[in-house]
Order: sequence, then structure tokens, then C-alpha cells
Amino acid sequence: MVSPEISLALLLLIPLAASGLTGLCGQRPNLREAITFIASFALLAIVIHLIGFVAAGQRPELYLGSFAGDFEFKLILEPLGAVFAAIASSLWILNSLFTMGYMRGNNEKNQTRFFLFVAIAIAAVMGIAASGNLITLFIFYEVLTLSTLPLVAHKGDAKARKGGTIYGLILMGTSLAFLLPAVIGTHVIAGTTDFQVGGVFPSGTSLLTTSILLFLFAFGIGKAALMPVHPWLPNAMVAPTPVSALLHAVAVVKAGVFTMIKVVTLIFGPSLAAATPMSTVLSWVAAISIVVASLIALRQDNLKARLAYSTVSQLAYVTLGAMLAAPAAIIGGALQIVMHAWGKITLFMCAGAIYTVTHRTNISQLDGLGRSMPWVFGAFLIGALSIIGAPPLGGSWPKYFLMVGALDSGKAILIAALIVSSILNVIYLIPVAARGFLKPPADPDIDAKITAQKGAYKWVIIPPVLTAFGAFILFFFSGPIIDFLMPILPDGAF
Amino acid sequence: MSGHIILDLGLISMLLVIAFAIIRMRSLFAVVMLQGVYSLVCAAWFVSLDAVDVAFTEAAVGAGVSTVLMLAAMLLADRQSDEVSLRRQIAPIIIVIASGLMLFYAIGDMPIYGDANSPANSHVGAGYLDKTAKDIHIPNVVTAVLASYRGFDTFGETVVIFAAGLGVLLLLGLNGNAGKWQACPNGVSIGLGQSPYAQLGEDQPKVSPKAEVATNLPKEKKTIAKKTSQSKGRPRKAVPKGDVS
Amino acid sequence: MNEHGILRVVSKLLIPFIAIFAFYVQFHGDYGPGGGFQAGVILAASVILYALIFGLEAAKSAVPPSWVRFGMAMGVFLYGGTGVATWLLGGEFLNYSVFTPDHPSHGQHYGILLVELGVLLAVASVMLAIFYAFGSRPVNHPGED
Amino acid sequence: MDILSLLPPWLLTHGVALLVVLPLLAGAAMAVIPRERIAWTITFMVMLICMLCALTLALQVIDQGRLSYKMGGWEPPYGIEYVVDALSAPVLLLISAMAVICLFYASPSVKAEVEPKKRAAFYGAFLICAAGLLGMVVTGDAFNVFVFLEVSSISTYVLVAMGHSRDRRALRAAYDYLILGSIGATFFVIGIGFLYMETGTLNMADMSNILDGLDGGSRVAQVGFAFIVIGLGLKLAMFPLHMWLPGAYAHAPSFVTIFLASTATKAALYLLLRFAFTIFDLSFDYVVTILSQFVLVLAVVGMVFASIQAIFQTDVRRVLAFSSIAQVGYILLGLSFLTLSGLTASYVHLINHAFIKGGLFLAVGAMWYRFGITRVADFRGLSKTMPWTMSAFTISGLSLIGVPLTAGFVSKLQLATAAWERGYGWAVGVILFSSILALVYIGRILRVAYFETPPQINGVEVLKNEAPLIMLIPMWILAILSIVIGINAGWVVDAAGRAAELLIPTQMIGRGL
Repeated sequence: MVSPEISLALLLLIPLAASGLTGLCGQRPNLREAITFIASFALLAIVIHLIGFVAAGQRPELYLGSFAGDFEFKLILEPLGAVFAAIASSLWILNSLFTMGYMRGNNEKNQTRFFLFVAIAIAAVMGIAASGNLITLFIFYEVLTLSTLPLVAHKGDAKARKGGTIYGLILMGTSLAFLLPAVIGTHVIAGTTDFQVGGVFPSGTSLLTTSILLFLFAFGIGKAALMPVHPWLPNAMVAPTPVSALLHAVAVVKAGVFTMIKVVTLIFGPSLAAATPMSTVLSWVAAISIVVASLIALRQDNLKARLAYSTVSQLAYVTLGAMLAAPAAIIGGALQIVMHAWGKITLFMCAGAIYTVTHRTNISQLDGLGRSMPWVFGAFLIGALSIIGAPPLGGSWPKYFLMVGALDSGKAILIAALIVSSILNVIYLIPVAARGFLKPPADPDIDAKITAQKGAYKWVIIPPVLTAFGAFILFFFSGPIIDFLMPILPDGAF
Repeated sequence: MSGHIILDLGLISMLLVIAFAIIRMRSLFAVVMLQGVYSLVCAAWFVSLDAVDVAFTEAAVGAGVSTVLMLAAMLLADRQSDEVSLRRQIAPIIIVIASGLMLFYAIGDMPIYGDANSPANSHVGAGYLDKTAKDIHIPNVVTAVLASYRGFDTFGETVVIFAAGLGVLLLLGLNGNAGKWQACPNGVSIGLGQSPYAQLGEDQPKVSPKAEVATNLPKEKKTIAKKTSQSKGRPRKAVPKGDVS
Repeated sequence: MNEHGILRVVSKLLIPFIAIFAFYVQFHGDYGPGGGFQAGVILAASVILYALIFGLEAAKSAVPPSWVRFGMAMGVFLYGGTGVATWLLGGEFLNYSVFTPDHPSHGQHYGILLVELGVLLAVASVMLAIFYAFGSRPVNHPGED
Repeated sequence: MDILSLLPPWLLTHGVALLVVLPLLAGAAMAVIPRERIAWTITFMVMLICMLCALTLALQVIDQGRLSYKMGGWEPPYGIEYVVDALSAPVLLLISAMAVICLFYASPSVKAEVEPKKRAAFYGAFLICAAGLLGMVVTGDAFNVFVFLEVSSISTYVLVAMGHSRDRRALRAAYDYLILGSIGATFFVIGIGFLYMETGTLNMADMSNILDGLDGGSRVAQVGFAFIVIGLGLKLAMFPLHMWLPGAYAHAPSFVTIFLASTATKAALYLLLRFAFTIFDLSFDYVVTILSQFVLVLAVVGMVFASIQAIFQTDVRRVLAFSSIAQVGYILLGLSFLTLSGLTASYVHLINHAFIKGGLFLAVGAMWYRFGITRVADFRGLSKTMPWTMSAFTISGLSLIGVPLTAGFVSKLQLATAAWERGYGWAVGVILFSSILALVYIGRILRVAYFETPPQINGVEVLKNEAPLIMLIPMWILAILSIVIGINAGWVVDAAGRAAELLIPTQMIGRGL
């Protein structure tokens, strides 16, 4: 079998190779897409292979040398990273399928460039997932920003340029201004930036220092879209929908919250994080983000914008879990990464499918469309329910654990935020599907035409159905995932 | 000794007066002439300081040739210099005063002029006096230091002078006909359109003969590209430049 | 310029002496003040004086610009070449003693002589070059001379 | 070292001098060589030999430590000594290697920008400039530094002025540079004079010993040090003394800008390190005060102000020029920490910035070569019309910002760590704030290049018109170097560490903190 070191290297090399080959095969779309698929399946296989090692208690490690002084460049896969890698690689397959359908269906320009940068972004995500220390993580974090920037500004018109500029400025700006100092501070204070179970800071570190560092991390990880550094996310909505699906469900935002959890558990350690006064402040910020973003989402008519604000809200769940720092809350946050990924990608793919077939973007235009596109709207409904947290869908578990975590850490009042948010979720997500199924069609003739042509668009319809099914299946697999994740917490913490 | 001091003081005050006169004067001819005078007085002062070699150089270069060169340069320019507003003089005056204060600050700790025990006269300087007689057998120690002990410095100085000559050669040419040639991009010149200097040039972008311009037909693109890359000879064409004087 | 008769006569008499004085300064540098720098400037001054009295074109035909250009480079070459020669003889750069290993001080004399000649050539040529360059430019103010 | 035993022994002994003498003599030869092609070939060969020479010297330094060469065979305090050590060897290699890289690029670039008859002499001036810079770095004699400072300065003024056939403003820029540069040189030579007055010697090592014995010396030495710092500050474009730089970089011929941007300020920075830490040292209070207070403040102000000014420039070359001033601020900041890690970071950035800025100016030069453009607004659609050039520009630009996996990140990481260790948390903030400003000014250019459509000429879109291969190769060498350092900067950091150890000997660590 392939050794763990080589597997780790392959984790980066497969998407990079796919990117290179895609660039070379730009003139032949079929070959290009075939490469993407082969690469995505190969990547998933490698990830599963690696998960085997991790589940057996091993920590595959790849040391790439020190790149400057005592800053090292190394990859270590631990359970949290393995889960993240698994989500990203499995959703890459489905997203590629969807991308192909979307791109061809809409005759987008520069398709090769698109596939090329998506593959690089996936490589960066794998790098983030498998980073052995903060510096390595930071490097891949920036690579991810840069590789997704051309995707956001893909259309190249004035709006896309503006979106791209805001995206680049906020993500690069926060990471340079806050995250990098936090990383350097950690390096100087702790003498290392390696991720360790239970944290790295020496016991005498003052709580003021850790408070400052935690603050820098929380806002430096701009990809976690904690308010007020969230504006990049709604602005990134100018991108083609597959990008939004990738950004909002798989790559960018998940990388952000993943980093957040990883920092809290493996750099600070749950006990130190809980003892740091700043964590209380930040958990309030997260709670406020959850509610405020939901309220904003309520007022959006553009479907993608509504989903974007919903994402801001849902990401804050993860941040909340991390900042509560109780074991249950951390597990809840980690689960939220998984569950939200599947739920939200479903919603975005549905939005993309609707746009590809009907060229409609606003919720008010969807009346009665569910009858001509039942699969898409059905998938949307399931995705929405999962996001809301209704059993028996995957999304219900994280909310449960977060509530337990909030109780454990003595911040029961924050449960109110979770409940309010769930109610708001219902208010802003369910009507979308309801309009489609219940309201009479605005223009039956066009809808009939759509029904007739639907076969041509099957590649944008199948993926969301599959992910919706996944969101359902995951409900039953949360137990193994939790068991798998437990080693990231110090012994006996749960 | 006291006579020496009176002489020195007289020469230095003359230098000061001339320097101020040069600064205040606006007729360039007078400035050039005063600079010659300044060098001459300077040379006299160096003689009084027993630096005969330096004095000789100052007299030959400063008072002699450079005056002539300045005159030749002056012929090409206006005869009067423009008035410089007081506001623009403030910063330089502050800098000059600050530097002067720093120099005065140091004076207190300087060795007395001619002090045989000062580091400059005792360490390497005294060594040169001994060594020259032993190693080189020439009476003029200055020449020995310049051309042998520190010969590489003099080589460097020769190159400095050569570089100045090369600069003149490059910028003016020896026959007064340089500076007409204009640079030109080796392709299509675009983008002069909104240049802030556009009003001095032309608004229309120039297309040079080697321009690689094509219609939107993909087949033709390649043929044109090939043709242009084959044609080696590149006719020069002046492109209007933003000229700010 | 033909009306400046006295100037022409006097300068015709003076110029050779100025040039000879330059060489005196050059070769007497070992014993008294002077050396290649001063000598070069004085030599250039003699040509410049000639140009001022008899016109630039006359000076240019006496000392053509191409010579000047060549002289500049030769000056540096003579200096650097002395160093290269000491290299070839196995010494350090500009270690003149290797010219006459038996009498290092003689070698020093030769070396100093050679490099001072280089300085003379370079300085005189560059001064002339600068003068030619400025003198040859078209004058902006035809009203004055 | 095995390689060293293969080389002729003559080279091992005399390579130190050959490095400077060869380009000087070749430069003189250019005045009489009529043909441009021959001139280029000779120049290229000479600089190649210099580079190999510098490489040999670097190997020798690793092998044997300090190398010393007695010019004219005279013993050091009397004759001029040439010294190569861990501090100067990397800078020598940097200057000669950048010269070779630039020369690759020169043959088309100079053809487009310099009058045919003058090209040979132009290469001559370049050779003299390079020799001057090398001489400044390799010499161990304080006055010889001044001589070579003048050699390089005079030829630089000429080279900058040669931009006049492209843009008449080059003459004004060269004149400004001449005036300010001469003032700087005057300050420097007064400082040297004062040092001579204090110590009676010009040899750096001797001077350092005597100053130590005098316990830092009197006011004369103090004023001398201040004058030297100001003089060098002008040459290296320390913040308020930088006025000459934007004009000189913006209007010189591309080839000259590239070479100057990547080497000239670096050589002056090297001299500052040399004077401040080896001739003087941190046991003298006034050195500590000047470096850790004045230089620190100027560095920080420069980093922020120059970056802000860069944002508002319309000409890309001016953007990059102001960015250079800001980057000099970074280097000075590291220096002013007076710690081992600070100096290491400073030295690393000195090397990295040469590659980064060289790469950027190479790309900008190629853009002028093809399209006659230098303004930000004219960059529209360049990613389509010059994809390879623009990609190289992008990589170097990202490196300037300090994006991970590039050289710029390594230096900023080192610098920020050093600042943190020094206890200057605020300096970390300034470094990163300045990086964000860099993100803005580079991002502005990239945005125009990538997201706007190429312009049309007479209604026809300008087609792909890539720079010639010979121009692409150097800029890609530097871009790739930037990435290589970003991935593994071990060798640069090691070299810098060795240099820093030379600057702050063990007993001096922690002095002046």
C-alpha cells in the first residue's frame, strides 16, 4: 500500500497535477473534464486511505524542511483535518459534475481557467487540512485566497471586479493584519506553532496575552466571516454559482472555521481557551453574528445573497462552538462544518440549477417553479431542513451538541441565540421551497417549456439531489464521526 | 605665528564674503568669475596651511580649467538665474545650519592644528614619512602616497574622471549634435491617450510599422504575426513624448 | 577674431611654454608639488587657450576629438595596465616593486611614472572632452559672443 | 572545498581585485569600441567572470573565513586592503549576478532606448557603475569606499540621464540625483575625514580597533558617525532623503532602473551595516542612540508614508520606486532592532528585495518595450496581451506584498518575528500595515491588468504581443527564484545569519537593548 508520507504528498500533488494538466488540455473540454474527475476520485481514494491510518491512531506526517530559520514546513494529518479533507474531496467530485453542467449550460467564458484555479484551490484546502503547524496553515490559507480570487472575479465585468477587490482586500488584509501577528506571537511566546492536543502555550502565559492572541485569531481568520469581517462573502456572490457552492460549502469558509476550531483546540487547548476572558466576548460576537446575519438574510430577495447571509450566520455557529471551548461545543462546531457543508452546497447547487434552466435569480420569481422542477426544489427543501436542524437530517446534531456545550460552559443564555436563529432559518429558507411548490406559476407557458427541455440540464440537477441525499445519510453517521474526532480533545475531556 | 593667524583669518573671511556673494549674485557670468576667485583664494589658503600639492591642484583645476568650462556651459544657458522664493530656501538653510552646528559641536574635541601628537600625524601619517624614505626613495611623500601606497584610490579617481568624460560623450557628444534621437517601443505604442502629458504630444496612439494588429479572424492573426516576426529591419519612428521642461 | 592681434601673438608664444610647464609638473612630481592631475589640467588648459584665441575648429584640427576620446580610455588603460603588468609579474595589483625585484624602490619609481602618465592622459583628455562638448553646442543667445 | 582546488591558484589569491579591476578596464575600453554587439559581448563576458569570481570568493569565505588582499603589496594600515567576509560575499554575488541577469535583458532593451552610436559607451558606463558598486562592497578601506562611491555615482547619473531619448524628464531626474547624491557624498567624506582625524587611519579594521581603544572616541567621532549615516542615508534613500529616487527610477532607461533598483541602494545599505556595526559598534552609546531611535523612527515613517505615496502614483515605475523607499524602511527597521534576529531579517530582505524589485522592473521594462506604456491605466488587459510577462510581474508583485510561498513572505515573517522578540509589538503592526498598503498598490495594477479588456487601436483589438524570449528568461529566473526562496529560504537565512553574527559578535548580543 501507499505509505502515509507519500499519501500526504499526493494529497497536494493530485490537485496540482490536475490543475497543470487542465491548463494543458484547455482546447479539449472533454479531456479536461475527464482529468478533473479522475483527479477528484483519486483524491477521495487517497483521503479515505489516509483516514484509515488516522482512525488507527496514527498521525501521518510529512516534513518538508524549514523554509526560513526555525519556521518549518510540515504536514500532519489529525482527525479534524482528515474530516475536513474528506468533506472537501468528496464534494469536489459532486461540484465538478455540477460545474460541468453549469458552465456548459450557461456557455461561460474561460472555462479552462476556471477548472485550473478550482484545482489549485482544492490543493490549498488539502494543505490547510493537513497542516502540521500554524505557519504551514497560514501559507496554504493565503494560497487559497489567491487561487479563489480569479474565480470570484471570473466574469470580469465591473461588478465582478468590485466583488473581487473587496474579497481580496478583506481576506488578505485581515490575514496580514491580524492572523500573521497572531501566528508570529504564538511562535515567539510558545516557541513553536506545531498543533498539539491540549495546546502549546506554557502554563505561565498571562491571560491578557492569550486574550489578545485569541482576538487576533478570531478576526484574522477572515474566512470564518465573523461579523464585522463578513462583507467579502456577500460580495463574492458575483461569482458563478459553482464557485459559490465551492466557496460557501467546501473550500473557503470551511477552511476559515476549520482553522478557528483547530486554533482553539490544538493551539490554545480547550481549558486555556475557556479560561481566557476574550473567549466570552467572542462567543457573544458569534451569537450576535448568528442572529444579525439571519435577520439580514430575511430581507434579501436575491436567492444567492440570502444564502450568503445564511452562511455568515451558520459559520458563526462554528465560531461559537470554538469560543465556548467546552468539549461538547467543540465537537458540535466540528460537526457543524460537516453538516453545513452538505446542506449548503445543496442549496447553492439548487440555486445554480434554477439559474441555468430558467435564468432566474430572485426568490420572488420562483412562484410555482417547483412543479416543473420537482427534484431541484425537493433537494432544496431537504437542504434547508438540514440547515434549520430538523431531524432526521444531519444538521440537527451540531445544534444539539452546541446547546449542550453552551450549558456546560455556563453560558446557557446563548442557547437563546441558537433558538432564535433556527426560527429565522425557517422563516427565510422554507418559503423559497414553499413558493415553488404551492404558489401558482407566474407564466405557465415558459414553465412548460422548461419541463420539456429539462433533460438537457441533467448535470445541474443530479448533483444537488445527491448532496441532499448525503445530508440525510449523515444523520446516521454522526456517531462514528464524533468517535473519530474525539482524539483532538485532551484525554477525558468529554 | 601670529602673522600666520592673521593671514588665515583674512583668507577665511574673504572666502566667506565671496561665498555669500556667489549665493546672492544672479548674473551667472559674475558667479562664474567669483568661483574662480574663490578657488584662487582657497589655493592661497592651502599654501598657508602647508598643503602645497592641494593648493596647486585647486589653482589649476578650480581657478583655471573649471572656470573656462563653466563659462563654456554658461554660454548655453540664460545669463541670469531665476529668483528663488524665500519659502523654498527655508529647508536648505535649516539643513546648512544644522550641519554647521554639528561641525561646531565637534570642534571642541578636535586636535590643535599641526599637533604632532594628533592621531592623523602620529599613526599612519608618520608611518608614511618613514616608509617613503625607506621603500620608495622619493622626496615628495604626497606623490608616494597618492601613486603607490594608495595607488588604487588614485586609479579609482582616474576612473571617476573618465566616467565624467564618458558622461559628456554620451549626453552631449564631442561635436554638439547629440540628443536628437528618440526611443521607440518595439511594437504597438498604446496608451498615450489619457497621459497627463498628452497635450504636449498627440492624443492618437501611434501604430508603428511593426505593429501586430489583426482583425478578429483567427487565421489571419497567425499570418500577420509570422510576417512581422520575420521582418528584422525595424524602421525608426519618432513617437511623441511627454516633454516637460 | 582676427582683430585680437596682441592676444594671438602673446598666446602663440605662451602656449608651448604652458605645455612644457605641464610636463615639468608631471615629471617633477616626485620631487616637488605636482603630478599627473595638475599636469593634465595644465596641458588641457594650453589647448583650451588655443581654442579660445584661434577658434574651436582650429583646436579640433590640432587635437581631434577622436584622439581625445582615445586618450580618455588610454589614460585609464595605462594606469590599469600597470596594475595588470604587476599581476603578470606575479605581484599584487599595482605592486610596482615586482618590476625590478632586486631594487624594489626602482620599480616603485617606474610604476609611479607610468601611473602618473595615465592620470595625465586621462585628465587632459577628459578636460578637453568636456570643453569640446560644451563649446560645440549651438549657442542659444546669438546676440552675445 | 573540492571546487576550490580545481580553480587556478592565481584566481584564488587575486580574485578579490580582479572583481573590481576587470569591469573598470573593460568600461574604459568601451569608449573606443565602435560596435555595439562587440561591446555587449565583452560586457556580458566581463560580468559573467565577475559573477564566477564572486561565487569563488563566497566559497572561499565559507571555507576559510575572512579573505584579505593587499593592494600594491603594502601592509594594511598603509596600503589599501580588500576584504571579503560573510557580510560582503553575498552582496558581491548579488550585484554581479543581477548585472548578468540584467545584461541578458539589455540587448533588446538598450536597442529600443539608446541611440545606436552611443550604445558601446553606454555599456561602458554600466560596467563602471557595476565596478563602483562592487568596489564599495569589497573594499576594507574607508576612503576607498568614498572613491568607489563616486565611481558608481557619477556613472549612475550618466546612466539615468540616458533615459532622455525616451523621456526628457530623465535629464531633470539625473540632475536632481546629481545634486543630492553629491551632497550625500560630501557628508560621507566629511564623516570619513573626521574619523581620520580621530583615529589617524583609514583602514576599517584598524579604525575599529583604535575606536575601541578610545572607548568610542570624542565628539569628533560622534559627528563623524552622524555625517556618515546621513551621507549613506541619502544614497540608500532613507525616508526624508529619498527625493532623488522616484524620478531617477521612473525616467532612466529600463535596463538602468532594473540594475539600480536591485543593487545600488543595497550596496549603500551594506555600507551602513559595515560602518555602524563593524567600524563603530554597539558598545558606543551614540551609535545605539542613532540607530535605535533616529533610524527606527525614519524607517517606520518611511514604510508607511512611501507606501501611501505609492498608492497615489499613476506611473507604474513611480509606484515601484516609492515601494522601494518603503522596502528600504523594512531593511532599516530590522537593523534598528540591534538584535541578531533583526539583522538577519534585515539582510534577508536586502537580498530578497533585490530579486523582487528586479523582477518587477524587468517586467515593466518589457511592457514599455512592446507597448510603450508605463502608466497604471495603460495596463488594461495586459494579462491577455502579454501573459508571460504579466505572470512574472504577478509573482514578483505577490512576493512584494509578502504572500506566503514567496520570498517576500519569508523576509516579512523574519522581520515581524524579530520585532516581536525585541518587544516591539507595534512594529509588527506597522510591518503588516505596510504590507496591506503594498497589497493595495500592487493589487491596483493587477486589477487593471487582469480584469480590464485590452485597448483597441483604430477599432482593432491589440493582439497578443509577448516580450521576446531573451527578456522573458531573466524575469522568470527572478520570479522562480522568488518562489524557490519562499519554499526554502534556508540558504538565504543561513547566509544572512552568518552575516549578522559578524555584525553583532557574541559578547555584543543584548548590547544597547
